[in-house]
Amino acid sequence: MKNVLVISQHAPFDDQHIRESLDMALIFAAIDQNISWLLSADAVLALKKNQQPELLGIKNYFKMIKTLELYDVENIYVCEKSLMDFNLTKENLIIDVKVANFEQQRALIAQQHQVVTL
Amino acid sequence: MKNVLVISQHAPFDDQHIRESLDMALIFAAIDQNISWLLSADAVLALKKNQQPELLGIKNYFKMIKTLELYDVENIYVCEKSLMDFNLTKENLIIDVKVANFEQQRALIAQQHQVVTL
Amino acid sequence: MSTLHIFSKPLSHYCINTLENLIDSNHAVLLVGDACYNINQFKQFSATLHLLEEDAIARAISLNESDIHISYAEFVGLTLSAQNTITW
Amino acid sequence: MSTLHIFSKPLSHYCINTLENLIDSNHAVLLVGDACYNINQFKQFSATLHLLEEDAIARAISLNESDIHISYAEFVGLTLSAQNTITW
Amino acid sequence: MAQFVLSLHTAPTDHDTTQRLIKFAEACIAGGHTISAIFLYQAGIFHASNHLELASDELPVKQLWQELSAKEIPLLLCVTAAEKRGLDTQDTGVFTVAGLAEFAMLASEADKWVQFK
Amino acid sequence: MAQFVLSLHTAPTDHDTTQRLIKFAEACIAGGHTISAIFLYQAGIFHASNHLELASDELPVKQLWQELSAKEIPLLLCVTAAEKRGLDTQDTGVFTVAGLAEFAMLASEADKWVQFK
Repeated sequence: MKNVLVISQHAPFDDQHIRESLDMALIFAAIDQNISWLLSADAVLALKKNQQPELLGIKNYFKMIKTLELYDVENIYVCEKSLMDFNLTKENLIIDVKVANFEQQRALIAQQHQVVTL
Repeated sequence: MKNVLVISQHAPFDDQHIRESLDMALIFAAIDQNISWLLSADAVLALKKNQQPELLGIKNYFKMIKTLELYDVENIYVCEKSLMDFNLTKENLIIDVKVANFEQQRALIAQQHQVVTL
Repeated sequence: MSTLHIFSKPLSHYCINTLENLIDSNHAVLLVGDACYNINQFKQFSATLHLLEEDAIARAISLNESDIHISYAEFVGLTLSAQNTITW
Repeated sequence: MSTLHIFSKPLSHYCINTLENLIDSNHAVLLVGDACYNINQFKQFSATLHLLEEDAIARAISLNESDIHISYAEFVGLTLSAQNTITW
Repeated sequence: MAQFVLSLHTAPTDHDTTQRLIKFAEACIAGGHTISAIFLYQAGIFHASNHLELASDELPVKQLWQELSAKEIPLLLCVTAAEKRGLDTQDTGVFTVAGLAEFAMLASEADKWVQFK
Repeated sequence: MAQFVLSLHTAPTDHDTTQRLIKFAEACIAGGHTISAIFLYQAGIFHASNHLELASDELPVKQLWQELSAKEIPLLLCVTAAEKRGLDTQDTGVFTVAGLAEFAMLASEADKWVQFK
């Protein structure tokens, strides 16, 4: 079993970056690898509560993020500084995440066999 | 006749941004509009002398930049601060340009009918 | 008649150090799409920011009284009242 | 065994304020493509930077003694000697 | 009443920019203005692909373009941008293949050019 | 000797990234290593278009892929990424249409995964 980390830094509706990150995380979980997902910078906004892209005609992919737990993707990390930059706290997020400071993020990276940025 | 300004900010080999900026500038010159081109941020590197992308197998489009004068595209502006950021001076560039400070760039923008960023 | 500057991404997406100096304080700034998430990031450009209301609501952004929330008809109007438009 | 960080664009392309804190001083940093233009921008990450020589030469970048210029064979070697690789 | 040209620079996977351009175009028409062209440039040219396959709960990109086309707004794409990106220019649906010069003419005759990206 | 997977995330218009991935792949092979897949993801899937038209002084993208294919390196593309971007997945030249799962398996068996963008 490999440790695989997906890192996302793009805004929620910037092309398909976050959706393809999500796909990648789910696929590695499905083939029983030890997958982690780190959302940093603008990507933390993808976890913000009460968003309704369907009002714009866009698919509400945030609902798919909520299913991560069902698929045993439990290692979801959010950059502490990025949350603060957007005035968000754990309570403003749609899923339960691990808030990580930079030292914890570096430790996370050090444990990985493969790291992919999407 | 319209005043049209193309603004470029991407690095020289970042996809086709600079090449498509150049195409746009040449086309507006060909249809006799008053075209200007402003290169700012990483885009100023596209004017750096002695580059040889053909060594990488990539087309040397810098030669096409040198033909701008032939096509009467004379209003080529370069951001003064960006040149300094990359330790470049007018003498390091492949064509004769107008080095513009921010005030001059704002005045340039104020004169335009259409502005396009590429 | 001045310039209308349109942003569709959070500020980190842009070359801030060259950009901030190109926007005059009398220019209009419009935030659409993902630029709506953090309005404060753009306050340095202009005291009054325009927000595309539909985009902001879909992102659960609380509308602030100091900002101007606009419809698509007003977005069209802004482009018409500006000398020119720059989509960064 | 540490991480190899690969950059292919000038620094302004990246989310610098979250990135700089993810690179340990013992990590390896490799500049390829347009990242080679301004090596100094990346000095904050590591005192020793690796440059893909072919990419630097094509861009008329004068090679500095304090930087390590590598071939493609050495690029492959760097990925093998690293615990993992991140292309930013 | 004013004459607009709009240009789209993002790929069809950018659903957010796509819906915004389309709503802006509709608001122009509703306001009595004219759109002399919506021009696909850069990665925008992929909107003219006939192989877009999207699930039914996604933004109905193809249908939205058909609706705009029915309003007789000229939908153009840049042939040079398309060829170097690998788009099949023989089969571009409601979009018409055009040269950059053709668009530049329309842009220089228009009152306003608004880019979407 | 090590086993690599490489993934390409940029469109064929990014000639610089393309030539770099190809030279890296060649250096892997020359060094006696194995490449279990080069995987096209995100905008990289457009490398599998059969409609790329480039002038003779441009990077010969198509020919470079054919040369890698002749070295029996598996060239894969992600079908989901392709469908939502409008690539014709019936006609992908030297590239084989694959699911993301197939690539993820190869990536988790490989010693190294290197991304190119």
